[in-house]
Amino acid sequence: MMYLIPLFPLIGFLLNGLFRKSLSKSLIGIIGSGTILASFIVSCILFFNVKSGGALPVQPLFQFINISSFKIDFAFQVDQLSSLFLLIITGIGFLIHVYSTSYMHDEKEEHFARYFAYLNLFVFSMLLLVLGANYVIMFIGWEGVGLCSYLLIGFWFKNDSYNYAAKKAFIMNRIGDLGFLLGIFWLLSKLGTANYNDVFANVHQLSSTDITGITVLLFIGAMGKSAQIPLYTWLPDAMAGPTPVSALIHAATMVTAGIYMVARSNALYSLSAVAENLIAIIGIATALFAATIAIKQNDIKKVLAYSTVSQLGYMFLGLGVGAYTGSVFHVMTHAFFKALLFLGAGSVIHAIHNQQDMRYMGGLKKYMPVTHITFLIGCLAISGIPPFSGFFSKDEILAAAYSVNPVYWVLGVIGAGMTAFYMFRLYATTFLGEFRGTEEQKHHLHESPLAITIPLFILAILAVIGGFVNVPEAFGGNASLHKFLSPVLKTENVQGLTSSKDYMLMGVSGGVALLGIIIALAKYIKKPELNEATGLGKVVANKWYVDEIYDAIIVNPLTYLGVFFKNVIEKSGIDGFVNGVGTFIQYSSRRLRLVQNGRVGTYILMMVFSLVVLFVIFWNQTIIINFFQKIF
Amino acid sequence: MNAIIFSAGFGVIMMFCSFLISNKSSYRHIAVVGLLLLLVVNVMETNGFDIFHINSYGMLSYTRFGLFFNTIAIGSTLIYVLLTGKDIERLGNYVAEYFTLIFFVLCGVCILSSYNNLLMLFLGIEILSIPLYILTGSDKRNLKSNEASLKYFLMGAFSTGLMLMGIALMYGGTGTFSLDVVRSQTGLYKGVSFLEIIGLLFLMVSMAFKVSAAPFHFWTPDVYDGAPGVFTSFMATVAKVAAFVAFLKLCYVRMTATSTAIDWQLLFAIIIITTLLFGNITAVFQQSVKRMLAYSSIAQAGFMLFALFSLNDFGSKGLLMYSAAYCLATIGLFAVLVKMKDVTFEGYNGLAKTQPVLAATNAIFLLSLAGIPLTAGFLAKYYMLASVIATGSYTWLVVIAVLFAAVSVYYYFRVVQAMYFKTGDPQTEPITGSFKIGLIALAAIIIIIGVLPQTLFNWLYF
Amino acid sequence: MPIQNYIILAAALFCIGVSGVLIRRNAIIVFMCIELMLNSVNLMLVAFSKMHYALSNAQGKGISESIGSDAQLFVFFIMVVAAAEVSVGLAIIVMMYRNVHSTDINFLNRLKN
Amino acid sequence: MTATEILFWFLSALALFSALMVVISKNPVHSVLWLIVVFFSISGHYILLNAQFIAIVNLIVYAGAIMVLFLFVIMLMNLNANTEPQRNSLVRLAGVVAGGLLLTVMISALRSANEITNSKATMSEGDIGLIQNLGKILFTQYVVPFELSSVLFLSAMVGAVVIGKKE
Amino acid sequence: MIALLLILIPVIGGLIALFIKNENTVKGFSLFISLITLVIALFGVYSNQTSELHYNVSWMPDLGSRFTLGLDGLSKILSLLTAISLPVIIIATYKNTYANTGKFFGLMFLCQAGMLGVFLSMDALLFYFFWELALIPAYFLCSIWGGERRIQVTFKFFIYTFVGSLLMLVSILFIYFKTADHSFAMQSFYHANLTASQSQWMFWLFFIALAIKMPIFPFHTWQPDTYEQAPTAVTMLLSGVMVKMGVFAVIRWLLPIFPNASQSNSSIIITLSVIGMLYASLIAIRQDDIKRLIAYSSIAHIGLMCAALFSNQQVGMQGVLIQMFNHGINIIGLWIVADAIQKQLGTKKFSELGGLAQKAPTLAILFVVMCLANVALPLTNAFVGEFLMFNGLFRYNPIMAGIAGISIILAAVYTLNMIQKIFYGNTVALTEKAYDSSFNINVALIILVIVVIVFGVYPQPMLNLTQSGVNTLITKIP
Repeated sequence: MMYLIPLFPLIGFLLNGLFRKSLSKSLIGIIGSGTILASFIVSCILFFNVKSGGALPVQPLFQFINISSFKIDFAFQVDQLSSLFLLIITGIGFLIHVYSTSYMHDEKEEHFARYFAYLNLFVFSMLLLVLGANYVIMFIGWEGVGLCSYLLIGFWFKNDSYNYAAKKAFIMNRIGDLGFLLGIFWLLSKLGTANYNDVFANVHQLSSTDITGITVLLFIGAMGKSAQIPLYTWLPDAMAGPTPVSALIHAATMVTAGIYMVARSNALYSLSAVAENLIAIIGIATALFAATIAIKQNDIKKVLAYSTVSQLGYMFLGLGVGAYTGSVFHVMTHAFFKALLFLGAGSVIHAIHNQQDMRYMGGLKKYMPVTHITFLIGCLAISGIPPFSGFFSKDEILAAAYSVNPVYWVLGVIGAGMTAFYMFRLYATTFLGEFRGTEEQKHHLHESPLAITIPLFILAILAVIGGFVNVPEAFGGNASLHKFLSPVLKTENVQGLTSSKDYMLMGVSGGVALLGIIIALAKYIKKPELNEATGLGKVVANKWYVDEIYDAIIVNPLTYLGVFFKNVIEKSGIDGFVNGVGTFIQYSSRRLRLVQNGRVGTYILMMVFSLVVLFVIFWNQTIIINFFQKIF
Repeated sequence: MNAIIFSAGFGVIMMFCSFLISNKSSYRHIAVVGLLLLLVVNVMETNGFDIFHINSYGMLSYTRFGLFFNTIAIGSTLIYVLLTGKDIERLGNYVAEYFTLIFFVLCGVCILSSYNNLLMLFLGIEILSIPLYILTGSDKRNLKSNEASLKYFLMGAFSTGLMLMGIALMYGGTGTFSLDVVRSQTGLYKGVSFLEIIGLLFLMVSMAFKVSAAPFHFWTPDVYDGAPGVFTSFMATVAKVAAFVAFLKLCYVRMTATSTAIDWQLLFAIIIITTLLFGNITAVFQQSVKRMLAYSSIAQAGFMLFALFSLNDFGSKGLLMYSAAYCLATIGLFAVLVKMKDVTFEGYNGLAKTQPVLAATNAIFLLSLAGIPLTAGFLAKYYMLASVIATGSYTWLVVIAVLFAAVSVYYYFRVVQAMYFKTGDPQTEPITGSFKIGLIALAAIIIIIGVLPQTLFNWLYF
Repeated sequence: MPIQNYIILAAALFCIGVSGVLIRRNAIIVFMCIELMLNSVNLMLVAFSKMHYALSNAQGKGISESIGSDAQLFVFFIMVVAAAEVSVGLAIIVMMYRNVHSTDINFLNRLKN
Repeated sequence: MTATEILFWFLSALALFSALMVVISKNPVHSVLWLIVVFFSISGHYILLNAQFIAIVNLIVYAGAIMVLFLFVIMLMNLNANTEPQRNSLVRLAGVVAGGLLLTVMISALRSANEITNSKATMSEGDIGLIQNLGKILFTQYVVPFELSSVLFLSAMVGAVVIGKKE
Repeated sequence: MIALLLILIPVIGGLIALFIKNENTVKGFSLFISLITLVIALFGVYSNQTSELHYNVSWMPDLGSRFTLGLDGLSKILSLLTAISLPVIIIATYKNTYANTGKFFGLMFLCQAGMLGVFLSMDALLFYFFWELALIPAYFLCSIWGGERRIQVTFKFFIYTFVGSLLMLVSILFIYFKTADHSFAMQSFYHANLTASQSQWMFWLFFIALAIKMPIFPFHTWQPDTYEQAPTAVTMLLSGVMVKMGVFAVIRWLLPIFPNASQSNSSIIITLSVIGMLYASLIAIRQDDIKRLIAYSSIAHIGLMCAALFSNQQVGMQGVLIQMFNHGINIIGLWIVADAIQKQLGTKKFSELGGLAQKAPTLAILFVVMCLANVALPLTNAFVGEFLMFNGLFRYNPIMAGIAGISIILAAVYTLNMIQKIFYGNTVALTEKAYDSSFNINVALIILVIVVIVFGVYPQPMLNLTQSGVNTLITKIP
């Protein structure tokens, strides 16, 4: 049954891809969404199976690579962790598909079908990633989502800057993938297997260097995929794609892959303090860094994008401090509210005809009530306001961080405040105040159709209630997610906090978030930030010039190196040498033939001299041969 | 003995033909018949039928090797006459005399392949050379031909002087001209004779001159270039390989056992390298195909010298192989060359379009000379390289040789390029169908030898 | 007479001949110098023939007819060949003289490089 | 010093001197004449070595026939000292140096040939050089080369005709 | 018998084709012959009977050489590649016209026969013969039907490879004299009796020939020029199959004959290969010419194969074996598109192209799939090979593998650059009137895409095919 889950999207991909010219739009939409729905249903069944009976046995499909030194099956595995992810992926994915049928309706049929084919492929890859029973299958999905993101970001391929963004995404991902790949090689060379079960059962065979090496390399993969410092820059640029795609990338698929992988490998990570610290530091650094950038962005999607980066930083912080469940929990809640936010943003963008700059929005509250409400819920959820879902998941991470190192917690709380601030800056600029767009846009402003609003509704509900699945026991909940995941996330860092301390921490973070909201609302309802930022603000608005720095220290040197190789080394050096041999022979031919000067006297003279020389050589040949033997 | 007497006799017959028969082309036919007869009697002798039973008192000795070489030489001459006979007729009024001289050269060739006495070596070389001096100068009005003939003659006579000095010194050391007389025979001449070694050095130089090994090769390009193309073809092939065979015998008998302390290989290595260097490098820049072929013949000589260097079974077999491959290919190339009105590389431009058969066969000849597999030339080179490697030392020499072989590809393929890849309007003499058939047959022989060398060697060792 | 005297004499004559070939430009003189070389070889051969004759005598093996005389016959053949060569050589020189009215070996210099 | 020795040294000196004169003489006719002197002195050596047949043949063939032919050709072409082209001095020097080097090398190599250090060429004894003895060997053992040299002459004859005849 | 037929049919077909004048007849005939060859190759792949797969007759007893052909796992996969590639090439270039079509296809077949011979021969001298034999038709093909600078460029290619193969000949000869039974047979060669220093020297002589053919970093300069100038059908054959000859020869001959020398020199060679990978990738990034870009990308890929071979790991070898096949398929696909573009629009410069995806969507999609295979994306065939090869390299030296891995990233850079500049963006003047690829090109590409996907998803058959070969090889190597 497991194989059905990825099979449906694959069928959808093939149908939509192969018959893209002959299918009607509605049929395309039905195929696209229906296959995901089918997957979702199967996922639900499996989820309940798992919930009731524990992890399902590994189901091998066929031998993928079977050679004498190792054996890799194309095998699927559904356990607590993956079944949860399956639900998120297929569930949210389905909503996004439905949403897309309306959002992308303006496209030509051919492109419409192509879009859905890509989306299905995306989901398929992500499902492979999650379902795989070993790291290689995970890697296949891993690269697959990279590819799909490339295809979808560059969906409007006429626009070259979109293409650049797509390329950037793919390449950045590839950098991480290299690390991932090397990690797999390390595993394979030490253990001879990449199956999760075998690997986790045999961790004790690995030396600590091995574990550190493997985990760090795998984490590099996660950095790329989940957009952590220093490989995060592709994610904001990925906004070039259609908005539902952004939602898909940011919420359900792709970026959560890194979290999934680390959580999946918790048995390894928990054995390496180095790796854990690295993850925590990178995570919190990313969370803060991205948050600062988000504050000064004017593009609605960019703000959301940086918020994703920031949230992902939180998740990694959680992983780094051993709160695996917390991170997975945050993945889930984040999937709800980030999908909601993106789809909401998409609704807005859709309404004002592809205008993404929020300086030209404002006052949309009255034109788009549903969007407004759901968006607000999303903002509250992400800001960590109780009792919205974000609050519980974020606090679980922060609590764990506190127990490991209070500095993490302090930084995390600051980040939470900033999150609240920029989200409400966004909210205020977009929905409150007066509309600042053109008259024509204003004329066309309207609430989006049902295919858009229904998913928003569903997601809003989820964003509100999603947090309750794992209410900590301190709050009287039963931490059911914890219990559910405990067979998989065995090595979790058990919190040693008293409940009173827990309350205190929650209170502080909630308070800080609230503070951020208030400041933002106070600042931006009346006079939204319309001018270009200056000073430090400009630096932040330009993303700390990180892209420029990358260009300067990595991209440009490499390009120049390429030019240098191409024009200097290749032409004058290697080819020059090869041709030089030819030229030299030609030259020596021109010179040597002058010896043949046509005079008998010279010829005979040379003969006589050579005769004499041969005589001399002949009598002294022992000396000559010895001489040469000494040289060589 | 059959071949020597028949070739001399046919020379005389051709001489008489010159004033008994006035039809020019009948000379050619008589010559062909003569050569066929010569071939037959030689093969008969190879099989043990000696018609004359002349006691040569040890002056000549018949070995399978020598007789087989005779077959190659006579066969090559036959092919040569068949392909280029018509062009000889174009040359002047002395057609019968030219054939006479060619037969006399063959007589010299047969002597050289079976000599067993230094006197016969000397006579053989002279019988070989003197007709060639004349053939070189046969285009009397042409100053190039005059010049070539004078140069060839003067230098040839000079080298004869050197050779005689060598023979005299060898005689001084051993007291005999016979190659076979064992050194320890008289008791007095045990071990190495210094005089003989010096004599051998002189002899080596003069033989190196005859086979155009550097640095005694200087006559070759000028003479081959200046001589009428039809005769260049003959002297660059049959005459030259005959000198090689003679040289090989000399080395085998006299240079193998001169001393343990004295090693001829170093000298040969030096000569080989200089020969390859001069031949290949100088050929690169030539503008005339004819002159390029002259230099290439020097380069090929460099490879043939390997047989003399290594003096083993591979070497002697290889020399036969090489003679066959080299003669056939060069004769074919010259047969086409003398049909060309312009013998520079430009003159060959676009030949593949106007004369596809000529171009294709020419390409095969060139491939063979360059030593590309599945042609006779590859096996020839193969044997030569193998002979050196089999000696176990001087492997570096082989490496140098193959690098030069790659250079040789450069100038051989310039002709291919001109014929196939460039456009032009090549002017040729009228080409007959039989000429084309002859060329195709020649190319086929080269390929058959290359693919199934066993045909050649089964013949040799049946 | 010690054989060395003859060897040195012959070698000296030979080398004078070689020098002459190198020094002179007149084809006929060059050719004459070559004849000089051949003659020095003849002298050497005759001297060697007498030397070997004496040596085999001294060994007391009885006088074989051919010991020594083969060298003298060789000299005879050298003369024969030289005569033939002279006829051809002079014919070539005359032919060239007819064409260019010179016997300078450097006069014709079209074939080079 | 016996008469033979005196004769030997005299003839050697004469031969060397006239050989040098052949090379040095400006006038080709003088060269020819000096060459004849060389041949005569060499013939003298032959007589000293009791090789009468060779001595006579040398006089008849070389001094008599060949040199006359040379003289004839030179006369025919009307060559004299003035028409003799001169090489430049560098080439001459090179020629002399080459000849000298060759001589040095040869002699130094031959001097070390110990197998002949005590050998002598007998001057008057032994009759191997008589026509009778040589003839016997020539027509028995050397009959094959003798016959084959006819081919040489034939080709020389044909050659002379081909080249010399005016068309 | 199958082995003999595999060579014989292209030879005979080629000789016949040489003399057919009518263009359409030639094309049909060629397609027919190439398909027959393919069928025979498939038979060979699925057959297990030694008597069918081997062919052994006396050839040059005097030289110690026999005409020995054999199909084992190693040669099966490569003869399959050779047999597949020709029909695909013929289909893809079916509409191209050549002067003297008959000669063109005849030479193509002779070239194919030569390559098949290289893969099948189990006798060193025979191997050398075929090695050269494959070169000569290629030389003529490139020089007669190539681009503007064809004569010089092809000549350089020819001489360059010829030098290498002559050095190899010296090495082969030397080993021949060191074999116990003075024979050129493969098994005798494997047990040749060489001293350490001898095998060191002979190893390098042998290796240089293969390095030029593959080509490995400093010996590669013939390649981009030749690929650029050769007619595309020939380029496909050259890059798809002929460069595999070098890799193949390393596996078949070099490693088993010189196990110790190859191990002691592996660090040098691997370093060179890795340098070459990065070097070629960086140059590829800066190319403005489709053909040159593909050429440099090929250098990078071959460099990886060479590095994996010398890492002496079973995994790596296995990877190389299947990657030889896969790389052949992929690069032929890329050339087909490059050719289609050049034929249609008359340029191969990126700077003059753009937005072609709007005009030629089918071509774009197929090309993108081929490109993805080129960057070794999972579930394309190249992934499995590269995965195994990098794995082998990693076992040899993790740091080297890491450095070499950078080329994966660079490969993505230049490949995506290429896609973007050709197909994406807005149309330019040149591409305004472009139209989609013709039927035959689509057919050829779809065949390749199917192979790419099938072997990408289910590579196990290929692994099974080659496993035995690798196992026997591994036992040879200490």
